[in-house]
Amino acid sequence: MFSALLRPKSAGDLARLGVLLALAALILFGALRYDNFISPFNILSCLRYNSMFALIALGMCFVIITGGIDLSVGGVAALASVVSAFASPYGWAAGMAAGMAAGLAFGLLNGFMITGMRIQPFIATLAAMLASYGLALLLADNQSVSVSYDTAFTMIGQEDLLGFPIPAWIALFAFVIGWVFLERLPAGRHVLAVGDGEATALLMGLKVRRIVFFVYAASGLLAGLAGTILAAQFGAGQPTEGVGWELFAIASVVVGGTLLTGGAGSVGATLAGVLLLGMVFNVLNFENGLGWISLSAYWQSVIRGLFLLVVVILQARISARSPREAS
Amino acid sequence: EVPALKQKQTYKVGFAQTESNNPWRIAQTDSMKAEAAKLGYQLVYTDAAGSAAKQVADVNSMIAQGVDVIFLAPREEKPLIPAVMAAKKAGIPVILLDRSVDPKLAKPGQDYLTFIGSDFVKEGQRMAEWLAKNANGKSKIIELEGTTGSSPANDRKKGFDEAIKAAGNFQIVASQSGDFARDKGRQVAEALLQAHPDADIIYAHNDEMAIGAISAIEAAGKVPGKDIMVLSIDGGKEAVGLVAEGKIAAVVECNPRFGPKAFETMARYAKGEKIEPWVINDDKFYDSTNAKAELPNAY
Amino acid sequence: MTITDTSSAAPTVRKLSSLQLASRYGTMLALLLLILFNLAMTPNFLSWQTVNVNLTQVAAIVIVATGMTLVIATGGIDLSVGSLMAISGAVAPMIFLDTLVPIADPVLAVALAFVLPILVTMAFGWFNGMLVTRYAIQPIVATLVLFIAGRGIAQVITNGNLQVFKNPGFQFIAMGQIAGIPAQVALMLVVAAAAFAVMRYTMFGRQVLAVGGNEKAARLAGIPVRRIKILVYVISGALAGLAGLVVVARNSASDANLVGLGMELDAIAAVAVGGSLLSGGRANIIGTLLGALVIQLVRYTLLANGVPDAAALVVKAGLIVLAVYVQQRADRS
Amino acid sequence: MLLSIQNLSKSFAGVAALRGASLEMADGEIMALVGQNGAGKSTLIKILTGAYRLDEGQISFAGRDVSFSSPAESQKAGIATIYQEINLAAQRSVAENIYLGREPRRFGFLDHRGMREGARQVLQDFKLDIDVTRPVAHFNAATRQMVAIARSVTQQAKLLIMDEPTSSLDEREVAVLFETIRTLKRSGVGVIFIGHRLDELYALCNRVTIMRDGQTVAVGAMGDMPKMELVRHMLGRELAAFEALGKSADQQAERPLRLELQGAGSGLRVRNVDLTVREGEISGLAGLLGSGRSETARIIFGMDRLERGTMRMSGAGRTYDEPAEAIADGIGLVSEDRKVDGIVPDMSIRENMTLALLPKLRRAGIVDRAREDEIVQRFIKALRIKCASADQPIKELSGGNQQKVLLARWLCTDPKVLIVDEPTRGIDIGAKSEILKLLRSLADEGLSVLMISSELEELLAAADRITVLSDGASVAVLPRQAMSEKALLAAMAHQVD
Ligand SMILES: Nc1ncnc2c1ncn2[C@@H]1O[C@H](COP(=O)(O)OP(=O)(O)OP(=O)(O)O)[C@@H](O)[C@H]1O
Ligand SMILES: Nc1ncnc2c1ncn2[C@@H]1O[C@H](COP(=O)(O)OP(=O)(O)OP(=O)(O)O)[C@@H](O)[C@H]1O
Ligand SMILES: [Mg+2]
Ligand SMILES: [Mg+2]
Repeated sequence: MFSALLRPKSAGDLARLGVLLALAALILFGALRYDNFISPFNILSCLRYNSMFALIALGMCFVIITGGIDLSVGGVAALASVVSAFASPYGWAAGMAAGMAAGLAFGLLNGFMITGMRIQPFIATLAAMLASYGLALLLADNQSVSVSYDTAFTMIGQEDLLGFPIPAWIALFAFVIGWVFLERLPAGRHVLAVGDGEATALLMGLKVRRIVFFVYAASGLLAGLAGTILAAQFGAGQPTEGVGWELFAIASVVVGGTLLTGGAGSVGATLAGVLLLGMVFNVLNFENGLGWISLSAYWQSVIRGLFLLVVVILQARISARSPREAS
Repeated sequence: EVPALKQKQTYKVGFAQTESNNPWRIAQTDSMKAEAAKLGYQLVYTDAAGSAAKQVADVNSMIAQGVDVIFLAPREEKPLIPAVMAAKKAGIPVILLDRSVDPKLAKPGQDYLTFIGSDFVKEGQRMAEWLAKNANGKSKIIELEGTTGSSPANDRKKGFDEAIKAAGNFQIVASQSGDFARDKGRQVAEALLQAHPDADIIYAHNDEMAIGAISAIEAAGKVPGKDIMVLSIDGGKEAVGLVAEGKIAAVVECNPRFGPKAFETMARYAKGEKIEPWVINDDKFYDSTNAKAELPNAY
Repeated sequence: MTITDTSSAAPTVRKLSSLQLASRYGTMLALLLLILFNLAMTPNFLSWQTVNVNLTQVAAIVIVATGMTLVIATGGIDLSVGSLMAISGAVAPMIFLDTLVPIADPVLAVALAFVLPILVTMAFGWFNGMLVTRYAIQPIVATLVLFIAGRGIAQVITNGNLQVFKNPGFQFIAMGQIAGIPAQVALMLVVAAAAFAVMRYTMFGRQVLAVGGNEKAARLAGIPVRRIKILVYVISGALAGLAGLVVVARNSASDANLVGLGMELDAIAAVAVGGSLLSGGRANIIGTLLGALVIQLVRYTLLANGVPDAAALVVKAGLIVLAVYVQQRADRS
Repeated sequence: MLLSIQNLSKSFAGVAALRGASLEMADGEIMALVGQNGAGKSTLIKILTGAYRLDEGQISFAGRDVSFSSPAESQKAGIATIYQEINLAAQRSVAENIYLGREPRRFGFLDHRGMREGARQVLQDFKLDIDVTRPVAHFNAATRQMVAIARSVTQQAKLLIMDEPTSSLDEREVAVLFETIRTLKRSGVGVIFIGHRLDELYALCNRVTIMRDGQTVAVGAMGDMPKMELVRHMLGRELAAFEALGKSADQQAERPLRLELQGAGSGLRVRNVDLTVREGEISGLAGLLGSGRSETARIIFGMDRLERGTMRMSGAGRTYDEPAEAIADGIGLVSEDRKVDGIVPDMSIRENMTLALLPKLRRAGIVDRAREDEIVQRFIKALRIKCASADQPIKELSGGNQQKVLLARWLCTDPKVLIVDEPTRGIDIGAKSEILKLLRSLADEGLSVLMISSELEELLAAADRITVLSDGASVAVLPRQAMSEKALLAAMAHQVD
């Protein structure tokens, strides 16, 4: 990734450069303007919280690279948080396995609807979103489900390891695997090629269905992992959480320079995109704390929208200036 | 023990609101802001947009900013525990507003200072008890629930359903979520009235859905208050006015004006007073007997 | 110029029924099955009031989904419709309640309350279109901006407060009747019929499909691609604005927080269930109408049969998948 | 016997594309597969390789009965294929495309370096020296075609299938390709070669299978099959001679100028082009691949901005910002890549054909269907477009028939200037002479045609005058008297050597 950033070759490289610059600028802005902004407490709690979104965005990144979309991640995470909360009395490993299994199950379902029944990803995963929320509410009887505090389950979300939040370690680990997969394994090339055009990939002898199936399964699994962390971090399985996570993840991926049309994308820049968007919330909270202006929640959404606008327009500008592509 | 609070001229206080998508929450926020402004305190206000997880992150950012006190309107009982604990660890007293946290996991006077608010279960109960006395032979109830999974919806349903069962003679023929919203409440009521033409009571978990239900009743060619009795919770001005008009039979108030009581409690604590674990908000009850007189006082 | 006929063999005749018909029947089938199910299972289903309830409730979805169909036909998508509904719903009462500027003539105020909010949402639609065309931002992301900020704008201008009103003139679009048909139903039919005619008979309709089918080829054939794209977003904005007016008029109240919430998903689902490909190049307005009816009837069925909300979500998901699947099978056969 | 296909049938939505076709070949044989547009050649290939499923028939390959259910399977079994529409992953690099699906690995990880080096090596064999780490989308059609060929050749297959591989190559590249194929043949690889340029087939292939209307109508050794007989089998009738095209009357120098470029330039590819097209003539534009012919057409048509120099239409200075403006001025363009910027795949033949005509077909915004149908029927007949009905989606047509629809798209607008970029690419010999004749008759009625072509024979036969481009600049104009293959080649090679 870094060599590409130093010597940008394509529009994507430039967009990735853009997101890193924006992230650096925002952090610098916060550090100069607010006391305690770069305090370890603030940074670590930011990382702890955003690790869930990072996991979801990683799965979304793969899905979007194939030219698809996964709207179900929020619902699946909610479901997984409930399932893992139920399993938490049997230990942290059981909780984690259960949450991830629930996520994987929905990932496989998505994969089946899209490759087997040939339903468009937008609709298939929209349905999966509804169904996963429904199941989460049914299982939890419309309430949050307390996790067990007798086992080490909450450790997954609340403890630190080497001074760094465990959820952030998990997310980091997932991103390293994701990066190796996409950049260093043949299968990663195949995912990219499928996104370039399914018909073409098929004629070139790739097992397109299997690849597409795989990315939705992976996205489900990661959403399950995020849901597990949700339960562990907040001590409860929450059937109503996760609303809008899919849009956050999509926005992070796009801000990271991955095109929704598929065929190109970067794992590292997606992480930067998550941090950038997550940081915006944090900055808004600090801005409110300054007391100059007390931004209502309404202004906050206007500002978030404007911020997204500025970032994507800048990206569009940057890519427009990159070497022209012939076709 | 709950962290201590020094007596100061002015404070920097945090208020972590859960959402601002309904009139009740807006009134609550306004009341908090107005009171802080009156006292000359600096208010750090956050809005979790309906996400318990974000609310925890919001509280963490308040801790990072070093506020003196945190007012927290917890979105949910359990998931906000980590926020309460983090504040305690950082030496910041927390005062809970309008909803509490799981008593098994955090205790007033120990992990947080106190809980100010009313009891959603009790609101449902009060309504059921009133109905048992004033039903006038009506008995078939349509219940319009709040947002599925939210604690006021769960509690108002629980309190009402249990009490009405105890009262006997009543039957809940349908119970569906109207999302605390007027439009959705109306649409659900339209469908349910169509499927259950014999229903003669509608119990809505908030004013908005009750008002939606009234227009559904009228659209179905029936008369609210006569053919169908409408019951609601919240007691905003519009609803109380409708009680006065006779379209709504009764409303349990759930007052959102928390500002004065919240800041007063905080001041008492700073002075060193011992604070009771539950500062109860006394809520009114409106029906045809008092609605006209109370209308000017409704929020 | 003269072109001489040099053909030797007459072209073979195709005996296949048109694809569009097949896909339309798929959705129709789903609708019929639902109706049959209801006749058997739902109490008091067979009545005019049922028809009335369902048609009035589906009106807003159909109006929005019609605009969405056009946007999707160009290969785009419009996530901002729900927020735009909130904006128009917030602006309209401000006009006739004189919160903005006092308008002396009540008739004029009502007229403006119809026109101005829609102009505002059209302007936002234009903004969406500009992002998509000028800045080449992908439609999901471009309209995500207003999805997030649009509702915020509506909340900011009303300060989040509910606006309650009673204004028979304005509320005619939701409460009135035209020849015994509820006004919003009539409005829905007019919008759908107009869109159908546009897509089928006009040059604009053809150009919309060409842009969605192959944008480069469309440009090379002299089609003003940008203008067409901007126009569909403007139309989508206008229809979302109109739907917003219907909703607030029906409720005698405008709540910027809730008007149109989640509408984008309902509208997109209606389009998909109705048989238009989300990848563009196809627009099936009748399908969209039927798709919206399917979604509405599913909702009604679940409500009337007392299915709890949580279970209803699961069932609704299953039915959407089933409907799209049936429809696509029919499409491919 | 390497491959034996018997009695293959296939229909699409009730229309038969193949009706009992067969093909047999042995190891080390180069089999030409020829037939008119829509004869079923590509369909046969797609069934053989598992891209389509067959309705009826038997296929045996390398001594075993097979029925591949996906291209992946046929590749594994040893069949490498280049499909008619170049199929490469556009955003992936050249190297990745060559190795996609069988990447070199080290310890299970991708061997990026090995891939780069390998790709460079392979392409060097094809005399192509390009940056293999750039996405293929950055290269022109010819380069992409060469990459696709390199990919298939390196698969070390037993059978290599090429569906019109030379349609966008120039002669040098064709020569390189043929050399490679002959080498493969010597090592026992069987090759199926589909093409419409008969000279190439005679130069390369040793046997030929001829298809017509979904059936195999003749098989034989290439040497035993005179050209005329081959064409007769293909068409089912005799072909009027190519030379019978005729040229316009000789006083063309006095005809009024229609289109004029002077010192035109845009970007780096077009540096300095002088070009004139007169009323009623066919003006040819020749040059090597990448010499900037298509880019010149893009400028005239308003797709790229004229940054330097001047352009005149009928004497008046013009610059177009959008194709729509050029079209309004009476210019039409049949582009070279019909898949990417020609057809609208899901639309019907009718809708595709009238796309540019819509503004003239409209009354108060409404499309005049009666007139539309009349026009469409006329052109379907005149150009002999093989289709089930005008309402068939264009994507179901064979490549050549799609090309005819696109030609009709412009002819029906009755343009003043028609630019045709590789107008006969992928068009069978029967249709080709028809199209050239058609262009000629249109020119005789006053149409100005600017014809870009890589086929010298065709240019020499049809053009009244040829402008030669080299490296983005016009280097020569050959009037009719000076036209010859030799002169043309000499001019094209100008500045290159
Ligand atoms: N996917 C499809 N759907 C419907 N019809 C098709 C499809 N593919 C091919 N056809 C039809 O099958 C017939 C044979 O087409 P094919 O592409 O095999 O011809 P071809 O011999 O390769 O022609 P060309 O030389 O023009 O490439 C044509 O009539 C075409 O319209
Ligand atoms: N050496 C090269 N490296 C990369 N791209 C090239 C090279 N040469 C040409 N191209 C591509 O070719 C195009 C310019 O050639 P253009 O198509 O205008 O020439 P042409 O003579 O019309 O060739 P063709 O016969 O392919 O139409 C550009 O878009 C450019 O991307
Ligand atoms: Mg072919
Ligand atoms: Mg060219």
